[in-house]
Amino acid sequence: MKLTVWTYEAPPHVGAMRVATAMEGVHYVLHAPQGDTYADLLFTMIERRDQRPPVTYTTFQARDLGADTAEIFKEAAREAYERFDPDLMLVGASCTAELIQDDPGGLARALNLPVPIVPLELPSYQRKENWGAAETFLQLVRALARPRAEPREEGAQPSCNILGPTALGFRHRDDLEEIRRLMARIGVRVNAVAPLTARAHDIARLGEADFNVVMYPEIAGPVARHLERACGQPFTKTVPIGVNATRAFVEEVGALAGLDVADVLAEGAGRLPWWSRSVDSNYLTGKRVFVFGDATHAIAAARVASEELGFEVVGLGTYSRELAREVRAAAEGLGLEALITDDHLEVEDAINALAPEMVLGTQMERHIAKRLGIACAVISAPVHVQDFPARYSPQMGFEGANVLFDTFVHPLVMGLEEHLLSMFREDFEFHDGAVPSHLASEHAAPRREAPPAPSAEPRLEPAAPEHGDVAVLERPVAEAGADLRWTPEAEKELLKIPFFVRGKARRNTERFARERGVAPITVETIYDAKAHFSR
Amino acid sequence: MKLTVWTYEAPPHVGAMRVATAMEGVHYVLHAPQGDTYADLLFTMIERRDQRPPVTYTTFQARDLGADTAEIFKEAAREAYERFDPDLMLVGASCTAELIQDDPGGLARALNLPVPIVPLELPSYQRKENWGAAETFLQLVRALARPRAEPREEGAQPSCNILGPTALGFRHRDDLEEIRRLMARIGVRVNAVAPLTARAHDIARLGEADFNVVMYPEIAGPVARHLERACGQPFTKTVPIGVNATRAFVEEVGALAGLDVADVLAEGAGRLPWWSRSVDSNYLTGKRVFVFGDATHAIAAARVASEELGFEVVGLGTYSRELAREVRAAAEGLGLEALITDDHLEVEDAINALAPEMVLGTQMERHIAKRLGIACAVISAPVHVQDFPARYSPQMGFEGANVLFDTFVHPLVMGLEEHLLSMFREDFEFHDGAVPSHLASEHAAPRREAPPAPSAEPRLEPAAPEHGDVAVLERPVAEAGADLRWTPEAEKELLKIPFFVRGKARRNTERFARERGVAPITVETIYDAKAHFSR
Amino acid sequence: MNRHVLVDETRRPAAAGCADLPAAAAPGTGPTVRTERGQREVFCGLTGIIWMHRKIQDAFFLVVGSRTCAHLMQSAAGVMIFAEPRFATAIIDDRDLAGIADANDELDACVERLLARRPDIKMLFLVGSCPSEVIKLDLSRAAQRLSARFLPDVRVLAYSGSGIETTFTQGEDTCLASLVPTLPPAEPRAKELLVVGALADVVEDQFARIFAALGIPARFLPMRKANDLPPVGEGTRMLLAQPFLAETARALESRGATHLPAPFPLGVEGTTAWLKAAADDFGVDPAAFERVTAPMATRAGAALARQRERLSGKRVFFFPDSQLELPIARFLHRELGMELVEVGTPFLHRQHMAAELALLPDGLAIVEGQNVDRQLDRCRAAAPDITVCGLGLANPLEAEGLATKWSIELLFTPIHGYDQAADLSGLFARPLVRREKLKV
Amino acid sequence: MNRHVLVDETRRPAAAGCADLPAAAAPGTGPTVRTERGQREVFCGLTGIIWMHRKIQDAFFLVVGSRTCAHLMQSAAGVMIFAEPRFATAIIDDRDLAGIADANDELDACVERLLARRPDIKMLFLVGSCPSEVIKLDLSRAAQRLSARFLPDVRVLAYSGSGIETTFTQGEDTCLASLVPTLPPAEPRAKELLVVGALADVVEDQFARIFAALGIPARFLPMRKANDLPPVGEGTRMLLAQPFLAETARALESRGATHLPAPFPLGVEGTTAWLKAAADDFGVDPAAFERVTAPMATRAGAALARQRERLSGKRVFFFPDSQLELPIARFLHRELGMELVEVGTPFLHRQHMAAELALLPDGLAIVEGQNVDRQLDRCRAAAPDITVCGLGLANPLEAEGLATKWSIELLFTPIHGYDQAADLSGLFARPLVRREKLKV
Repeated sequence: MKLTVWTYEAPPHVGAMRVATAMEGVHYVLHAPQGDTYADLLFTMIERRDQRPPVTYTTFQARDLGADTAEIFKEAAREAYERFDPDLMLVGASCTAELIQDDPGGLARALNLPVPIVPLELPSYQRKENWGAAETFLQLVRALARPRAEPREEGAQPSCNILGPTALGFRHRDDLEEIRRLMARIGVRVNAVAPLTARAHDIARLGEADFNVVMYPEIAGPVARHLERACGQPFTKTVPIGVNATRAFVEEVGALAGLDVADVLAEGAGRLPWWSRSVDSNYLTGKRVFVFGDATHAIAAARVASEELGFEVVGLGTYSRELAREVRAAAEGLGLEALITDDHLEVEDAINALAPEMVLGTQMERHIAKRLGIACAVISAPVHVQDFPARYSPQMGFEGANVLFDTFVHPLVMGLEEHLLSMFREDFEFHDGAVPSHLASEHAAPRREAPPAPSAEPRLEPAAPEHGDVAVLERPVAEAGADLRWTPEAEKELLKIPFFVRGKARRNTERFARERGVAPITVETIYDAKAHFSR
Repeated sequence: MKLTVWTYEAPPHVGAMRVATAMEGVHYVLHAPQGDTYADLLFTMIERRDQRPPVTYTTFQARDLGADTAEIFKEAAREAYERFDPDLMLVGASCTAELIQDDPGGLARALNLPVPIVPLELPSYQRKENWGAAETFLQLVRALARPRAEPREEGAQPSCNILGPTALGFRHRDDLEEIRRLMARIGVRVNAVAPLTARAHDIARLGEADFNVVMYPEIAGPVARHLERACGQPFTKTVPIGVNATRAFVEEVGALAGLDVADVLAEGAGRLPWWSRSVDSNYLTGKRVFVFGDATHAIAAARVASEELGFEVVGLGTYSRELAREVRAAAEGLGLEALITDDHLEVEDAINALAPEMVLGTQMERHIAKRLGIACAVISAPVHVQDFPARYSPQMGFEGANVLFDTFVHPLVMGLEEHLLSMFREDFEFHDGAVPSHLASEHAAPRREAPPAPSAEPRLEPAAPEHGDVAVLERPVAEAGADLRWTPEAEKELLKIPFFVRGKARRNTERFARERGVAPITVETIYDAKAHFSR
Repeated sequence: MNRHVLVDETRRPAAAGCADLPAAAAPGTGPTVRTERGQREVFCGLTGIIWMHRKIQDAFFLVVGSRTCAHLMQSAAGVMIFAEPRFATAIIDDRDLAGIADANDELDACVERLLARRPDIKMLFLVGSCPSEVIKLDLSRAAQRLSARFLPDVRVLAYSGSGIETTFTQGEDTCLASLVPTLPPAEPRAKELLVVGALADVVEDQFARIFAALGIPARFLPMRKANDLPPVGEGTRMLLAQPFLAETARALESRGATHLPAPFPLGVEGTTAWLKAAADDFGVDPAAFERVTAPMATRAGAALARQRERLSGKRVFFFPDSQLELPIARFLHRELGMELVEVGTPFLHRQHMAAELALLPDGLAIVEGQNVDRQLDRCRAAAPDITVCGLGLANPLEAEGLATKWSIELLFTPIHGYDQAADLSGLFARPLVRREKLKV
Repeated sequence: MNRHVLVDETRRPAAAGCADLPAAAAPGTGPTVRTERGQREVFCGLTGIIWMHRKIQDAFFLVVGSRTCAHLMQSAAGVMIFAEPRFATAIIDDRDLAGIADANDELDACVERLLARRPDIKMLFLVGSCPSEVIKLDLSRAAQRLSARFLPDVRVLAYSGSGIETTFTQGEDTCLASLVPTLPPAEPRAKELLVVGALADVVEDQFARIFAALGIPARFLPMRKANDLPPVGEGTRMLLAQPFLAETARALESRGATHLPAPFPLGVEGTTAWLKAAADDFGVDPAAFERVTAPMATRAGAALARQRERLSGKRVFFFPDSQLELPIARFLHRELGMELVEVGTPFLHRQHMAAELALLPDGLAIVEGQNVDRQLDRCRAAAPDITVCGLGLANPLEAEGLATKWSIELLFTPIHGYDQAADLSGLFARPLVRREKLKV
């Protein structure tokens, strides 16, 4: 049993729904108690789909448990077939139904319906959403896809399948468009896209392509490996998020397709390179960022942050245990140890301890960052309804890189603004709660920050007593350097440091003091530490 | 003499620079004192251009005033010609040089340079930036453009010029791309684009197109009218910002080009319509918005806000005096009187008085909104460096409408969130300073709001004394209902209303009390007013 | 009172076509109630935590369930706006199921970790779920065990919010019912009104002012603070503010409380009748009652009159959801002149609903339970002006051209009492206004 | 002291090619100073308001000028981050020029409106601009007139920030000079140190601590509050914190103050020499001086040592801008081992710069004034590792492949004193680090 405030992933049957809902002509009959229908709103509200997901739930109740739940399932499956007339049916159980062991697969087969039935075994108490999506996709492909009957024609245009986009995927709609544009530009024909927009017969003819493009390894990795074995199709290993990854992806596709991509690469790489090299981006250099998300987006964001925006990645982690190895390798490349966890509280502890200047994470990290007063940009599911925007917002390709630049920079205080805040720390307009000037929202929260330990009482600190229009409360956090005492003068000096680097300054000072056994921390300790950590 | 905190527009010679910088092969010699070179950074920093603007400044100093400033101008013009080898030269004076009356046009002509010289008379003490750009563009066109020599070939593809985009324009780069795509889709050939990317010889052949597309009437209006007279070219009157305006624009272009656009219109209108009709947008209905900007963007934003997002536009204004008539007409259509002013302080007063829930304005209104704790989105120049994004961000066309939807909705508290805030007003997490949950920036300011008058002393109001982690100060604003007293109970009741509608509630209550001579305002007055204004 | 006709129905094959539509009833016979079975597109009782965890500010709700439960909670209602929610899930994993770990020890460890992190918690609810019910985890015993350990700092209670036992708002019912045994005994002769059911803070304050003006001593359940428990006893008069509190009412009655039958305080008429039920029982002088309530009723009526112009004659269709359907339908019909096409309700408590049923029109089609696909067929066929439904159905129906009102807003908006009557009608007017306004 | 060679030069035709490059000088001859004329790509003195209006927190700066002035102010340095700036422009319009309106009456009206809106203002500077100078508007008289009217609440002063008279940082000089007559007279025998020049708050605090530790009574000009004017008199010892304060120094000297010649407190060496100048004058025991400053100097030196590895041998080119070029060049060369290609300065105050010139290498090419196009030619030809320039030039040079450091950052960053020496070198290291880091 595990205490969970927020969960990064839904249960695995929601992964199956993401595949079923992405496709056309597929219906999913889910053995599930009343209430599990909530999952429909993920698609109709959060993703704003204009149709119900193609899912029938048995919605059994307590009184049915004594009776025949298996019969309820069969009736639901039969009615669903009659009403929705699908090309293919998926059948399975949610967590509660898994416990009552009714065998949906067997029951459905016993109905002798004239369409393929793909039974799904998704262990709810072990696995999660992305695994459920990958497994569903894999079972569909195993059931339907076959190697191409005739060898590739001499001189035919090279072709690929695009694998991975699903319903409810973070920016899948626009990533797919960006990949389609890239393929058209390179000159590769798209044989099929799956799961998004695919019908059963599209899955059946996946084997006809020359190779596969894997957009999201979490979802399409197992299918791509299966197709490599079963149909001899190689697949792309690069996820084209960021300028460099996109360039590498173009080269990889060129190699797989046997096409010259020099002209595609020569056309340029979007605006990120110049926006990042422009002198107003100088202040981004070395900003300490913490990255967390699914494996694909976390690895990509860390690379873009480090290589393409010049940030310093101080933490990298994922909740995608299935791809832990890849994230560990990426972290190692940055001199870090990856944080592999699906425990939101552990992520919070890590962010607290590292005191980064920015967090690139999921909706959950947005909460943590908000509470800690740290800038944050969302780079991965799970996300808010607002992260399904109307406008074209890919993460992949060169336009995706443009989007990433803006997304990463937007929450930060701008360069000259940083300077003015540093220079005139005492100005009453520059109190700790001041919002970056380019951000004006309906309302805004005062930033709270852990003060130097251990003044046990919350202090009401008027940022500008002589003008008195703002009061910021700093409250103690037990974890932070509870063993270290600061003199009042040192505390005061720390407050002269602008908030966006104060966390780092405090952290460095305490680390310096701890390593040298300095106590209490004085003004001079702050400057000793500053000189020590100066690079 | 006029007290000015911020100015909406630069002086007119900066408008001329926007035209010169947009073009290629043009050089501008500007008679101006030392310091006026600051204008270069508008282009190299704010717009991130990778080249210096093609401008030579004389940068005379006090000691030169006694000597021969005219000679300095001639030397500068001669050197500029030799160094930059332009196809055409613009010459003129900035505000200070205008006072010393050296006649740059005459001086430049006297140099007998082998390229066209276009002298600019831009009265700095009467006119402003957009007028300067329009006048410069007009003088260029007058000097160079001629009607086409031969009549249009029978059966030739219809063609147009795209007029208006300049350097430093708000989203001009991407609007142009969107217009190009629309023209390609409709089947109209683009004869020339100007000023952006044009050379002198492109201006010379403007007369060869069948009609003109006016992107920004502030800049291209005079040129389009001149070309209509001089070259017999009709021009578009619709600015395609928003779904409906884009559809109307497509129809207008179809009519001008003699092409059937039914299939273009049938293809759809982007995502705005569904995003706006999706039930999670229901809460947008009737939100009170104040719109201010240049005429083109203010008119468009008001129409989109009202027709396409379902907001209630409570104020509409512009600083573009040249197009005051158009803005007045648009305001009248919404039952409003337009605010025509270039005085930032007047705009601030209007926003204060109307207490809107959102402001759609310029960077200046962002400041006002920030100070008042009102949501704000930027829809018009003048803008911040951050409003020159890397990603594709048009305002025009169907993708522009998608962008507008996201832009207008982003600063608002979301629908269900609104409800939770209303229901659990006393919850300590829902203090007045709470930021919309989807926004996490590097820091955030406590919202300040004018309390019911006239408690003269600033009050420190702990939003949740029992948790005590936030304190919000409300300070009195002299203007707001200074004649009305609220009972302490009524003040307390008002605070139970969530902040995002509290301004409206206070305004309605005070208006109700004033009209009926109710004093003091009690709890029942609040509910009487609520019932009275209920719709 | 029992004018309504009961029609029971067991599961039937699909394709019943328009035979599904209830037949028109003869005048004077009251509404027709029909039971339907099939897929129920409703929330489970866990959803009640969304408002309950904010209402009792120092309580915490720990769901003992699966990842599905945790995901439902965070996805259902935009609750991810809370940076520090006061609910969490103890997620059962395969170790618990395989018996490798003792589920009770595991639960105790979760509670320990939680209480260590959140020392501000004064009351902890262990909330049962479908999986915990199916594996027969005894949360009541666990609550007793943990209470013994953590009292007096934290009281631990247990209730079920499982989908197999509770529908949506019933989670509030089971939660409040679990509170009843902990209420202190009232003075035997102390006659006091107990208003039962979670209300928006601002509404609760309004009612408190009205009862004070009427001279009626009143308390509210749930209370805002865990330790501010209202007493209960023979003198307690129970006025239900919400229609879904069957178990809570039963538990309070077993503690000696007397139920005051009344319509629910939705709309002007309902609010007056509801207040009147209390006033009459407490012997308030009718003139005094009139003096206190008439100005408010008049004011609210005036506000409604303008809305009536917009809504009168419009046809409304209710999918079953919150058990608020009947009182709201009554309000829409009687005070705004709307036409009721079909009123679904997940469950019909005939005793608590008696006063409402008496006010509903003859022949009204009330459907208890649900077969969502067939109900959708009926809804499409009827093409109502506005359809009240859950979040899963709203956008698809909008895309088909039907205006909808999501039922969850009825729980998240202050709608009770006089001064909210216009707000309640506004919820129904807004989607129609929006459709008129939008030119895209 | 006067080791440097002066080369004067009048305007010459372009296309001078490499003849522009100063010839290498013989050893021991000191830097070569050459004057250049042509387009000056520099800010005017109004720009100083950007930092001055934040330094004196209850002062307000009212530029009397054109829309160009107003636009410069809001565009130049990201000042639009201020929701409530403490500067504004009284924009002259054609009515003022045509004599339809009396400019003095108009100005008085602007000031009235301003002071009514901002009752917190204690000190108001009327700031002259190019147009106000050309039309010969007498702001000093206006200031006297308005002071007479608004004192004791508001003191009104006037100075010029016009481009025809002042370059960039000279606006601070003229501003401070206008303050000097208002300073109270010091006790005749009171010997006190006056540190002149706006410093970042944190740096000012550091210096205040050091002077306190040395036992030197010290005050700072500008003061943070308008009414906290430091006294001046015969006992005043003036230590310049900034190199661009010619007029202010002259004005203070006319009030009796004595200038303490010293290098400027940039870098460890400069800071020590600067402090030493004061310590020696105040008779501080050398051992005591050592005790106070040595630990800080050592600490700062250690921080610099690491930066030296990165910067040593790198070639730097200065466009003229802030008059900080010489002291910073001296620091980069002597403490970080950087090579100086060309050091431009808008103006060279030979007396105040004497100590700096003495520390600069023989044959260094110092260029006073500017012809920006020719300087760009030289810069491109020299291809330095880093170029210090204004905002108008930085991105174009970056696009050509040259790393740049925008000079305005040198004004907006705490760079003075020991503990900021590494920050100062960091400003030069960062663009190089960035180029190494970026893989796009």
